[in-house]
Amino acid sequence: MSVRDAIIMAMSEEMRRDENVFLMGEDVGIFGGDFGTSVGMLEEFGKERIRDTPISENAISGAAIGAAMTGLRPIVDVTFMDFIVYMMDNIVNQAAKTRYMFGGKGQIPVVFRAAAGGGVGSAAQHSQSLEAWFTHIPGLKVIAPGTPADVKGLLKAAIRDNNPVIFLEYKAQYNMKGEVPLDPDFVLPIGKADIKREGKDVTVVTYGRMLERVMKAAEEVHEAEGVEVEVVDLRTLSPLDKDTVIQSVKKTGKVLLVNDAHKTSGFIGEVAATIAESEAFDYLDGRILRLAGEDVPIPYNQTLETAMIPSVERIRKYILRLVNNR
Amino acid sequence: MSVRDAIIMAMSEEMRRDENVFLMGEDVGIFGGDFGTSVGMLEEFGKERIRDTPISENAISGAAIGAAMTGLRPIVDVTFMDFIVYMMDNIVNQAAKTRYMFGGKGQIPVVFRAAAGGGVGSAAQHSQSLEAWFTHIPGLKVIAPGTPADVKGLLKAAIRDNNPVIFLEYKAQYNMKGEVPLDPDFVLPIGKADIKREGKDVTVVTYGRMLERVMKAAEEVHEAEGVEVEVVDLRTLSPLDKDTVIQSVKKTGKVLLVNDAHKTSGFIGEVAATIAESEAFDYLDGRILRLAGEDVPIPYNQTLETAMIPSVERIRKYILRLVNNR
Amino acid sequence: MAKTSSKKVTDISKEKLLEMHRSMLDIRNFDNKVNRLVKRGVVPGMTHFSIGEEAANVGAVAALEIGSDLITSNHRGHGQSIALGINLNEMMAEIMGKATGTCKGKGGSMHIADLDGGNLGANGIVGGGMGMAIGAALTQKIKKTGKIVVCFFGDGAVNEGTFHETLNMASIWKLPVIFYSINNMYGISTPISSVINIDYNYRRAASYGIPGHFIEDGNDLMAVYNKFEEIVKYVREGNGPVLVESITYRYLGHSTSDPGKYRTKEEVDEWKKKDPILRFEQYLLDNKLVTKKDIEAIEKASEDAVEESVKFALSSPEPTLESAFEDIFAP
Amino acid sequence: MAKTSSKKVTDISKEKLLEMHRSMLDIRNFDNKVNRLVKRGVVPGMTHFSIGEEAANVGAVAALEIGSDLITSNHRGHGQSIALGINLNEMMAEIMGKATGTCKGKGGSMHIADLDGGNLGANGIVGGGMGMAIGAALTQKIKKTGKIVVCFFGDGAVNEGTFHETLNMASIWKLPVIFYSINNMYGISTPISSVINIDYNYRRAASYGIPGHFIEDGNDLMAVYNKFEEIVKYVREGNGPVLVESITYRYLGHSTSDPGKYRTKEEVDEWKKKDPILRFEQYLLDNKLVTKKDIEAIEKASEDAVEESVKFALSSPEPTLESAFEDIFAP
Ligand SMILES: Cc1ncc(C[n+]2csc(CCOP(=O)(O)OP(=O)(O)O)c2C)c(N)n1
Ligand SMILES: Cc1ncc(C[n+]2csc(CCOP(=O)(O)OP(=O)(O)O)c2C)c(N)n1
Ligand SMILES: [Mg+2]
Ligand SMILES: [Mg+2]
Repeated sequence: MSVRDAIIMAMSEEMRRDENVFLMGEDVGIFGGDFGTSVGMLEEFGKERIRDTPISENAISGAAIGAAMTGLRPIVDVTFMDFIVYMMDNIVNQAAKTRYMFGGKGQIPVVFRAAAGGGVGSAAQHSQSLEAWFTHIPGLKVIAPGTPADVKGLLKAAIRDNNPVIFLEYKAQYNMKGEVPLDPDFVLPIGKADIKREGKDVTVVTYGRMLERVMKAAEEVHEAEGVEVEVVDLRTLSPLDKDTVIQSVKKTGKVLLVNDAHKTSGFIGEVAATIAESEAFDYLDGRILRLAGEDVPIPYNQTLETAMIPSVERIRKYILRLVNNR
Repeated sequence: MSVRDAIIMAMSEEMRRDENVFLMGEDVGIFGGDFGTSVGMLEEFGKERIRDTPISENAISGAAIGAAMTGLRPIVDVTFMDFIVYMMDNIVNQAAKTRYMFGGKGQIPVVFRAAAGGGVGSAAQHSQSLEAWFTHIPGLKVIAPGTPADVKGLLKAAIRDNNPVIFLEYKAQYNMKGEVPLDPDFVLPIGKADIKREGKDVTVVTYGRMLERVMKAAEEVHEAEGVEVEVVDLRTLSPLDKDTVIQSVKKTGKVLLVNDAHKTSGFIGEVAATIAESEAFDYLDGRILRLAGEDVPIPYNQTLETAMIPSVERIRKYILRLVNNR
Repeated sequence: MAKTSSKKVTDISKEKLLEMHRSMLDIRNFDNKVNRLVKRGVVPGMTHFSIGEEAANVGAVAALEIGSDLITSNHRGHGQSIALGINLNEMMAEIMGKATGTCKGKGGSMHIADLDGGNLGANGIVGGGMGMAIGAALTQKIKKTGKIVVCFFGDGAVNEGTFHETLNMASIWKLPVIFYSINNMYGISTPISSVINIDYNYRRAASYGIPGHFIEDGNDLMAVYNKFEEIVKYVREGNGPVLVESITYRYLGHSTSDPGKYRTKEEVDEWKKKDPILRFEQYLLDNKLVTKKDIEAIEKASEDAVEESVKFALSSPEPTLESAFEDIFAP
Repeated sequence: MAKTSSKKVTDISKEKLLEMHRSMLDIRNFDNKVNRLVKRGVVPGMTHFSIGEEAANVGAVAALEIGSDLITSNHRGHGQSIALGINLNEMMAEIMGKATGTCKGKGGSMHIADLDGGNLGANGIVGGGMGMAIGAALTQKIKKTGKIVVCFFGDGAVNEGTFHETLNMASIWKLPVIFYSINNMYGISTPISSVINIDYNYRRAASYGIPGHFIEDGNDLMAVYNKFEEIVKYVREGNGPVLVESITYRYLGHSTSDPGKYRTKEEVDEWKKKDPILRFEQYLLDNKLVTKKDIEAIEKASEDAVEESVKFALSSPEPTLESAFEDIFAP
C-alpha cells in the first residue's frame, strides 16, 4: 500500500470510529487534496466532514483549534508545509499554550498534516521541512514517520491524541509502497523510536523522508563491507525518545544523524546535543556526524535540488568515514 | 547608557546618515515604542520616517520588504517577538528567499527588531525567544547582542547590511546600563563572536540576555574558587562564528552552553552539534553541557517564571560541575 | 449627563437590571482595585483595564444565555469575564499569580478563562481569539447545540488579517457567531481614525454579506443590551454571523504603564461625563426601580466582594515549582 | 462570438494594438509550448498556465509605463511577465532550469522576475506578493518617482488575511497601487462563489474607502485596457489605491496535474467561445487595422519567437553545482 493510501485509510478508519473527527483544508473535497490524500473521502463522508475551505490558512487553523477546544477532533490538511507560516499564531501561541495558560483546563485535539520536503521540482517556497520550529515549542507533538505502516499507525495515534500534533508527510514519498496492517485497531505509540535495523558497528539516527535512504545505505555498506549499521528511526520528534537513541549510541560508540531539513538548527542538531550531554557521550569513539539538507533555499533545477539533500551515496560515505574513524 | 538609549542612538545616527533608513511599526511615533525604543525620534524625523502603522503585522512586514526591494532601508519594530508569528511568510518565504530565487537579483535590506524573552511577568504569549526558528532559514541573519555597546554597534551594522536581519532585544534588559561609544562610525562586524572574558579552565558559550548572568557567574566562580572561565559571546547567531567557539573549546576542553530560549531545539543545541562534529570534539574532556530555558510555556507567576530561565546560581553550579568533572 | 435609552424597559425584570448594574460595579471596583495593587507592586505583569467600558461589556453579555453560550475575549478581558459571572476570588488570585487562581497562577490577567462558564479565554495576541471563536461556532452548528458564540475584540484588531479570514469563513458557513468590536477609539496610542480609511469598521460587514450593527453610544447600557438582544435572536435562529461595533472609552492608560501623551485630559474628562455606571444608576432611579439606599447597598456589596477577593488572593498559596511543569499536555 | 468593446479605438496607435495582439499570442504560444514540454517531461515542477487569460493580463499591463511602472505577480505569472516584455529565451530557459534562465535556473515558473523590467516577481505563496506591492508603492510615494505598482492576484487570494491588511494599509497611506484580481472563477478546484458570501470581491473596496472596479468581460482586451487606462491615471495622480476585478477563465487545469473533476467540459467549451485572442483578431480585422495576412505574419513571428526560446533553452547549459551555493546573501 502507498503512503497516500495509508493516510486515507487512517483518516477514514478514525472518522468511522468517531463522529467528531473530520478533515478540513483547501481542496480536500472533490479535488481529493493537493496530493490526493483524500481521494474518495468526500463520497463516503460528505461535505460537512470533508470540508473544503477558502484559501485562509489563518482561519483554517484557528477554526480547527476552536472546534477542537469545544469537542470536535479536526484534521487539517495544510498541504505544502511552507504554507504553515500563515498558521503560526494559531499553532504556536494558541494551540500549544492554551491548556497550560488556563492551568490545565481544556484540550485541543487537532492534527496538522503537512507535506514537507522537496523532490518534486517546486523550488524554494514549496520544499521546506520545518519540523524543528515546532519541536522548539512546548505543548506540541511532532511526528515524522518514514514507512507506510508507520504513517498509518502514527496518524491514527495523532488523531486519537488529545493534543495538537504536527504530522509530517513527504511529498516525494506519497507513492512509496510498503506493507500496512489492515487492522483498524493498529495504532502505534507516539514518542517511541523504532530500531529499523539492528547493528553493532554504528548508529544512524534519522526520521521521515531520509529513513528510506538510510536503510538503503545501511544495506549497501553491509553487503559491500560487512558493516552492521543500527538504524534508529525516531518517528516521533517531540517528545523525543532519548532512551532508545542513547542506548544505541552506547552500544555502537559511533553515530551519524541524518535529516532532509536544512542543517543549521535542524532537528538532528537537537539529537546531537542530546547525545553530547548524555551518558552516551562517554561511549563515543568519534565525533557525532550530521548529514542534512544544505543551508540554501531549495533551487528549482532538479539536479541542484537533488544535490541539496543527503543521497544514499553520501550517507554511505559518512557511515564508512565513521566506521573507519576518518 | 542604557540598551534603550543605545538603540535610539543607533537608529537615529543611521537615519541621519542615510535618508533611506526609516522606522515603522505599531506605536513607534508619539508613544515612542512599546518599550520606549523610539522616544524622541518622531520629533526629530517626523511622521514619514517614524511611521506608525495599523495593527497589521503581515502588512507591516510585507511593506517593509517591498520598500527594501525598491531602494528604502526599513527598520521594523516588531515589539514582542511573539507577534512575529504573523510575519512568518514575509520573513521566511519572501525576504529570505527572494534574492536566491531570482538568481542573485535584488536585495532586501530590512531589520526586524524583536523584543525577546520573559522577565516582565507577561506570561506565555509575550515571553518567547524564537531566534532558533530564524537561524534555520538560509537567507536571514540573526543577531542577539548582550551589552549596550554591542547593541549599538550591531544594530548599526544590521541597518547597513543589505540583507534581512532579525535583531533580538531583550525586554528585561532595556534598562541595562553600560559604556557605549558615542562615535557615529562605531559599527561592529556581523558574524564575529566576542570573547568577553578569557580563561583556560572552561568555555561558556552564550548570547543575548544570558550574557550578563554568565559574566556574573564567571566572576563568582573565579572569586570563590579561582576557576578561569572563558566566556564566548556569540552576538551573531547566523552566520555563526564557529571558529571562535571551536578554538576556545580546543583550549579549555570543557564547554557549557547557555541560552534563555526553550532547551529543545534551541539555538545552543546547534552550537553543541557544531562542536560535537568539529575537531574540538577531540579535545573535549567532558560532556557538552546545555543550560537553557525549560521546555514549558512561560508561566505568569513571577517566581515560576524566574525559575524557568537559567539563573546565575545554576550557571555557576554547571560550571563547577564541568570543572570538577561530575 | 447623557441619558440611558429607556426603550423596552418593561421587558426586563428588575432583578436582571440590578444584576447588570452590579456587574458593572464589580468591573469598576475590581479594576480600580487591581490598578492600586499594580501601583503598590502587589500585581506583576501587564494588565489592561475595562474601566469606562462597563456598559459595552455587560450589555452584550447580559443578552446571552449565561453559562451556556460561549465567548472569546482579548487582552482587555476583565469586563467580559466578570460580566459572565466568573468567581472573583479566583480571578483576583490569578492576577496575583496564586495557586488558587482561575489558571493556577500560570495565565494572569491576559489569560483569564472560565471554560465551564462559557468563557473560552482572554488572549494576549490581538485577533488571537477570532479563529477560536469561529471554530467554537462550528462545533455548535455541527452539534446543533443552539448555543452561540460572541467574539470580543477592540477597534485596533480590525486591521489584522485574521479579522478578514474569520469573518469570511463564518459568513460562508453561516456560523452562529457575533463579532463584537468594542471601539474605544485607540489601539494603544493609535487613533482608529488614523488606521482605517472609512468612518466605522462595522461597515466592513458588507464585504462578507452579513449584517453590520452600530451602537453609537456604547456607554448606554440599555442601548447595548437592546441591540444585542435583537442580534442574539437573529444569530441563534441560524441566520449566520453578525458584526457589531460599539463606541466607548477607556479611562485609564492602555496598560499599566502608559504616559498617555496621545490624548488630552479634556478628552478623557469629556468621556467621564458619559459614565456608563452613573447613567445607569440614574436610569434605575428615574424609573423608580431602586432607591438611593438600594444603590448604596449594591455598591457596598460589590466593594465587599472585591475586598473579599483581595483577601482570598493574598492569603492564597503561591503555586509550587513543580506545578510549572504540569498541564502542558492533556492526558 | 462576443464582440470586443470598440470604445476609444481611435485613441490607440495601431502599433500599440498590434503589440498587444502579439503579446497575447506570445502568452498563448509560450504556454502551449511549455505544456507540451511538461507532458514530454522536459520541464519539471509545477507550472501554471495563463492560457485563456491573455486579455486580462495584457490589457492591464499595456496601460502602464512599461519599463518604469512596477508589478508583483503570483504563481500564475507567465502572462504578466510576457506582457511586460520579458526576454522569452531567458524565461523559457528558466522554466527548463537552465543557467541562462531569468533566475539562473533557481526559481522556475513560479519565481520568474525581471527587476529591471519592473517585474518584482511571481510568487509561490498565495497572497505572497501583496505586501511587497504596497512596500514598492511606498517607495514610489516617498521618492516621488511618479511610478505606480500593479499587484496581480487571483480570485482565491482574496480570502487571505494579507489581502485585508495590505489594502487597508495602502488605503490609509494613499499608496499608488492597483490591486488587480484576475477572477478565473476557481482557486484550484474551489469555485469562488462557494468561498465568499457576496457576488464579487471588488465590492470589498468599500471596506477601505477606495474605488472598486469591475471588468465583467475580462476576455475583451479593449475593455480591460480602457478600464485600466482610466484607473492608472487616477492612481498616478496620487488619489491612492484601487481594487479591480476582471472575469476570465483558464482553459487548462490549475497546474500541470489536475483531473478537472470540479468543472464540466461544457463550461470550458463555453468559455472558449469567448476566446480573447480570436475576438481581438476579429476586432482588428473589423476595424481594418490589419489584413488577414498581417495577422498571419504576427502569428508566425510569435511562434518563431517561442520556437527560438525553446532552442535557446535546450542548448543552454545546466547551472553548476557551485551556483546552488551562491546568491543567498547580497554583498
Ligand atoms: C498580534 C499582536 N500585535 C500587537 C500586540 C500589542 N498590542 C496589545 S493590545 C494592542 C492594542 C489593541 O487595540 P484594540 O484592539 O483597540 O484594543 P484595546 O486595547 O483598545 O481594548 C496592541 C497593539 C499584540 N498583543 N498582538
Ligand atoms: C498560502 C498558500 N496557500 C495555498 C497555496 C496553494 N495554492 C496554489 S494556487 C492556489 C489557488 C489560487 O487560486 P487563485 O488565487 O484564484 O489563482 P488561480 O490559480 O486561479 O490563478 C492554491 C490554493 C499556496 N500556494 N499558498
Ligand atoms: Mg481600542
Ligand atoms: Mg482563480
